[in-house]
Amino acid sequence: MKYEMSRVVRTVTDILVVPIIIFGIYLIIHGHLTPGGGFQGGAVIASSTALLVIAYGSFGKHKKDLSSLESLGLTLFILLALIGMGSTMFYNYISGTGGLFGGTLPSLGINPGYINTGGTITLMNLMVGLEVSAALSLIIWMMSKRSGMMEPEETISPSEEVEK
Amino acid sequence: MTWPIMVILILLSISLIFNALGTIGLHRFPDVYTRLHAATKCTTFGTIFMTFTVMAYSVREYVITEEAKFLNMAVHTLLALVALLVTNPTGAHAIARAAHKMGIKPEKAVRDDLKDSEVN
Amino acid sequence: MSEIVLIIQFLVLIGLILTALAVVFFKDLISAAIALGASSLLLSLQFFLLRAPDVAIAEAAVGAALTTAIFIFAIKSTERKEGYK
Amino acid sequence: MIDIGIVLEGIWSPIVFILVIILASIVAYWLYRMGNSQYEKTEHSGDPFISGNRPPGDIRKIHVGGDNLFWGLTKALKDYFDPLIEGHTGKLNDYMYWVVVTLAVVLVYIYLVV
Amino acid sequence: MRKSIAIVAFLVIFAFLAGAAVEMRPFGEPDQSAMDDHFLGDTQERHQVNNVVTAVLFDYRGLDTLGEATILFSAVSGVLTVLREIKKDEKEEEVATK
Amino acid sequence: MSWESLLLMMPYITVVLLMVIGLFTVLFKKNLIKIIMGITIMQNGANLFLVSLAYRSGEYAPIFTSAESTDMVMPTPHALTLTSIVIGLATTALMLSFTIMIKRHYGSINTEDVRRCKE
Amino acid sequence: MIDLNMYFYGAVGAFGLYIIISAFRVFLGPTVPDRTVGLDTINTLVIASMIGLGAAMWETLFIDIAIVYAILSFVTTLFISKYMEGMEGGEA
Amino acid sequence: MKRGKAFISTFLLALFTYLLLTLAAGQSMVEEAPLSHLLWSLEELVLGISVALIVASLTDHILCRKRNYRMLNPVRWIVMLVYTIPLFIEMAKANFDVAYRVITGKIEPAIVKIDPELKTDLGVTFLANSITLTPGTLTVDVDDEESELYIHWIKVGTDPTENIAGRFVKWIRRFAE
Amino acid sequence: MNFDIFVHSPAFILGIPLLFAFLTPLVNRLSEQLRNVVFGIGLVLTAFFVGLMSYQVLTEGSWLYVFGANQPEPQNLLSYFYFRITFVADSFAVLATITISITAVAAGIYSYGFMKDETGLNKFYTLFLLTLAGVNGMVLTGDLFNLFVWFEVTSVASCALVAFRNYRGRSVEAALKYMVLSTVGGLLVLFSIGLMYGQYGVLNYALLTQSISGTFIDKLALGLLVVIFAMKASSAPMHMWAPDAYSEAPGSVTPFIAITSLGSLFVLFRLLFGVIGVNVDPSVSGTLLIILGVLSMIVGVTMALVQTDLKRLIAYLSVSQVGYMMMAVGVGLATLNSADYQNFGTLAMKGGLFHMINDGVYKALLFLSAVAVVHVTDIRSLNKLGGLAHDMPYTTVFFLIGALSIAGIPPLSGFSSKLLIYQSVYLYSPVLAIVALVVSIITLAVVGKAFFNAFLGPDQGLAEKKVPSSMLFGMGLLTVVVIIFTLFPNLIVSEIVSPAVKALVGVMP
Repeated sequence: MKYEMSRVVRTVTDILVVPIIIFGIYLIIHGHLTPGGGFQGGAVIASSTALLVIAYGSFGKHKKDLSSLESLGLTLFILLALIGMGSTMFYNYISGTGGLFGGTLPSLGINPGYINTGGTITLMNLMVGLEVSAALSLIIWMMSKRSGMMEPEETISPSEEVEK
Repeated sequence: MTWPIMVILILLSISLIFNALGTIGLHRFPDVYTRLHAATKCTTFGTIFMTFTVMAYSVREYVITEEAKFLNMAVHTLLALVALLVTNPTGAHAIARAAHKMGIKPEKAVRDDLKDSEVN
Repeated sequence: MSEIVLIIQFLVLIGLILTALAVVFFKDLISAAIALGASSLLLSLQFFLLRAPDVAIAEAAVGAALTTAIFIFAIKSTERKEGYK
Repeated sequence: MIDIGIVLEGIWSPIVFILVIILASIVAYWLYRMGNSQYEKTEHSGDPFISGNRPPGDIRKIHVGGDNLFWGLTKALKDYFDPLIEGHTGKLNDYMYWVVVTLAVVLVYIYLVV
Repeated sequence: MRKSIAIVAFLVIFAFLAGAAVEMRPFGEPDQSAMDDHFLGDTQERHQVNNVVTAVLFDYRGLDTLGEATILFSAVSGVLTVLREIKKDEKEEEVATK
Repeated sequence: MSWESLLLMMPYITVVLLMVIGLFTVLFKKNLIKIIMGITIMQNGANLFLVSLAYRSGEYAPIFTSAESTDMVMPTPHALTLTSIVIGLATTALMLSFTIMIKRHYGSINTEDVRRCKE
Repeated sequence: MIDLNMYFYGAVGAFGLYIIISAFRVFLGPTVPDRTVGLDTINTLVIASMIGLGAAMWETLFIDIAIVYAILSFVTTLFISKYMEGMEGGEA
Repeated sequence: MKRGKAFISTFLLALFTYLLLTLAAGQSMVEEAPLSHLLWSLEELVLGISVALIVASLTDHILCRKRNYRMLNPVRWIVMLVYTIPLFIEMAKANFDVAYRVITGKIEPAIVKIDPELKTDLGVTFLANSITLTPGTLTVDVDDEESELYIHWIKVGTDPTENIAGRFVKWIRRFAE
Repeated sequence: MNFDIFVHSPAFILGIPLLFAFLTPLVNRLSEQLRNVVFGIGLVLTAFFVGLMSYQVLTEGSWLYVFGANQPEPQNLLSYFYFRITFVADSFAVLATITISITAVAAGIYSYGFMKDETGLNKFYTLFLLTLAGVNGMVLTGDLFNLFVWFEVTSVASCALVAFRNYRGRSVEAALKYMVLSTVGGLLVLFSIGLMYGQYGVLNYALLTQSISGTFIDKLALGLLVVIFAMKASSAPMHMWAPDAYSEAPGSVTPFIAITSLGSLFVLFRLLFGVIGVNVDPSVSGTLLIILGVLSMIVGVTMALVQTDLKRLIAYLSVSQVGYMMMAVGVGLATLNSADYQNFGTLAMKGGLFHMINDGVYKALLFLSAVAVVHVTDIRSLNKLGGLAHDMPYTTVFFLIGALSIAGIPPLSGFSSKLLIYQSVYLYSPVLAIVALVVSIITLAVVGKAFFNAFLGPDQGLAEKKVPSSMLFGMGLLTVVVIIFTLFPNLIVSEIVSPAVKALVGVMP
């Protein structure tokens, strides 16, 4: 069985991957202004991975990197939360301070949205996006490895016989 | 009724008609390939007209209100249109190829070059 | 104004129930997975109608792409037909 | 902090019990001393005593397995144990069945009583 | 027998859920919304953020999001654990049970 | 019951039906993947319930970019639903990977066969 | 005169009807590719409804969801077709 | 500098997408200027460029897998945009055709082979998708090495290569080859 | 900035295991030794913060930890503090977290020796810490949806732990059953949270307690919550997942899986006393608890009697022990609004909660020593085991202590709590006391059977290897705790259990 899909699908995949990733990143970093956020953007980025997996039937050897990325995102997330301990955990200590992501809205009510606001909310969006995209890619990677739809790696020992 | 509204309504009704045709064709055609003809062409065309409608609408609103969000809406609709144009025919092709690989024969087919090439 | 939104919701919800029933009664698991995909698609549309855009994006991403994908992987790695051999 | 007195609320006072144990062991040792002086050694005095008969084979190799203990009890209460064991089928649907049945019963109970 | 009991119990639960649907407050008209109104009014002022859902998700109920991410993390750990390779020669036979 | 009240009840009715359909699947279907699909349907029902609770008729999405004032639907259930969607995905993935391993060990994914742990 | 977004709501209502009609192809369709075609049609119709609703509600940002959906439904379609490519025999 | 061109093209695509997405979404750079809504704020530009850099460094091996940099030429983009007009006309025809067949049910399908003799992946992809969108034709399979396409034709006719693909091939040659 | 580490300890109890769990895969890329060290540090730090919180609660009184608030300790509780997620640091949470952390530390130390030969260990340690965090969050939280989240964390992580030995078909099967049940349960919990939220618009325990009035929907939510948490606490007749999961989990985490169900029991009590049960006529939910408890006791112990698998036997015993707690606390709940509460209800509550902390410890000891037997011999069947006392004297002593304690033999800690239960339950209904006594006697028979079959008899030379020292250390730690509980029951009851009863029954802070 061939593991790749047809030439048309592969070409369209190659073209679509970059815009999908950009779109996911757009959803993540505009999460505090528009619908979207870390989880949705991460899922969209992971779907680009799924697209590559399905079109080419193989996956690079980045499992450990993805796993580390996931842990890194979550570690930074919880550290961001723990730093707020000056007041309490999860206290938004950046918002309104004026620095990076600490901007203030010129007017309350309806506004077009300013990206340099939100404090820890924006940062946490980024961290969760990192974690979710890596995690969902790992799930896709691991499930596809066992399914027989992918190019077999050499390390997999297929032991399909049934115990009795 | 001013002419922009007329244009919007005409575009909208074209979209409705073609989507309806696609839906009917989905049930009237005998096999998967012909159904794909109906589903892909008609619904893609209808949805393209829906995006045109929304783009015309948002441009009109922008001209009236001068709010930036309507321009944003038009641009995003354009992006949705591009995404549709790229993905829909590719999806249809993938389905057709899979169906042929599964061994589903085209109904009432006169000739089948692909099948012959596989035999040889 | 609100009536027509309710009627659209009614149509979408009817479709949701029908697809959910189809998931249960299909013997072919891959068809059931397809029906499940259609179901979460309509659910996403319903979220959209209820003015929950964040949830709609999440449901679209999860229900449409990822859940269906992992179901298909699982069906491929196990067996396709429901029923006792 | 450490309360040595006997509390009548039902909390066991281990200090008292340790005293009782010491007392009991003294009594037991005393009884042992009384009996030990009249003990006579015979041929089979070190062997295990099972139903008065000589056990077959080498008695050192006899091993009483898990099925053998309380075999009589489970046999006698067959009508109780058999449905119970059969109830534990190991099927996922049955696990769900019990949850749902309990849920239904509890809901009806709450609805009727309150 | 068992199946009929299951169906009866199932129908009882159905009836209770349907009763809850009937008894529930009307759709679209919440009567108690103090918490949500507080969030809606407080978000822009406190966090300078437009999307209230994100503010609720990452600040007011940030712990929930931490838990959510934790669940995803543990699920991925679980998937990696369960689907990891089996060293067949060593570990295939089960520990003798019965 | 009038037509309009049925329209108004429809979201709750759908929620109940989805929950019950899922429960039915988990109770009576014997295929493990089918059972997991039933659980997914239940998740959909629960999510729909939460979002339906958030709706206030005729108001805006809880984002200040387009709303006119704070006449918005309630934001908390949206956050809760997002969380529960992620939880649903995670549990589904984990259960499916269990199923794959069970197929490998037992050669079947029917609950009649998957019962080595009993008594 | 009726407000313009009423027309959009009406169109979306019609799309809802089409979606239910197309869903019957998912239920009936004798082979798996037929069901997939039904799903594909529903996808496209839902994208159209989402775009229309975004315009009708004046919620600009709702169009994003349509884009996400357009991309992700493509992924789903590819997954199902990839599965079908490996299937033997087209029945049921 | 082996990755140079690939990096640049990925970077441009990423930046273009990002800017299109954030068009008129941020605050305007010049206050009170006409059409200032169309511009981007400084933050958005900086973010866009950095994001595009990151994405380009991560994924440049995907977009330019075949080391084909023809599309960097802006003239080809303009030709591609112009190409959408005949494509749109054909699509309109296609829909009336399908409408006719839906109503009458007159079909005589076949799968035919055509050979447009295109060389690049991009050209074949464009042709296949255009064929799928136009009257009575649907791409079923593509040969991996040659550019042979297998087309499901709803009303079979003579000279398939000319009848199906002839209208598009010369357009596609102009921008994709 | 006045940073008071005592006040922040509830957040640390949750945050430290999570942080170390997320760090473990990163550290694992550096070195495996370091990973083990990090795991140990995480466990010990968690226990340390539990100690800090306990000290503060028992000396200064309880407080609410509000996540994301301006100041750590709101002096005057404005109502909008309740809109955020709160953690309740009271004596009941102290009781729960102490039980959990004792078991966690012992099981963690035990794991070093037990899991040495397995692959994928970094995931194991990660999941261990995640389960710990989940259970801690579950018992500490004061918010309904947050409860659901930690509930799911606990189920997902512990199911993955059960399935850790994926080369055994049974392990995966048990994990799947456990997972399906907990997911369906979690969904029903989510549904009932939706019911509450739809009615009252709030999620905090304290705010809900004020507003719940006992409508039809409240009754439905009460039923759902009771049944699901009782199911997770492995109460009969929904206990069937428990023996599967307990017996198929990797041995060192078996007590930990048991602790998660004990955590569910803690949560069930908190919901019944603090949130919803008291508002819907407590005698009804009390009666429910008593019925479920009696069923669990009888079914658990009689099923244990016929088991031949050592781990399953102890698993069924733990089901029957859960019955004791449910019965005792049910008596307390049933008499809550009557004069009987002062007479014997509070005594029953004390017995039940004291039994919980006792049970958590000695059951862990019993499990760990049984697992040591299985580890050494690779045999679990009581038909084949025998004569191990010759080769494993320490394990024999540990098992004996645990067995006598679970059977309620007088000097040991199990007896002191059981005595409280008998005494108080007898006043409520003599039948219950008789049932409890009979079950206790059969428990003695069961552990006697296990001890006789496994350890006594002629030496058969089954022990292939030595018990590693870390495993002995883990068991020894638990034994020390059991002996402490044995020697100073009055101290434990007056210092930990009585405040817990007061915190549970009284109004929330």
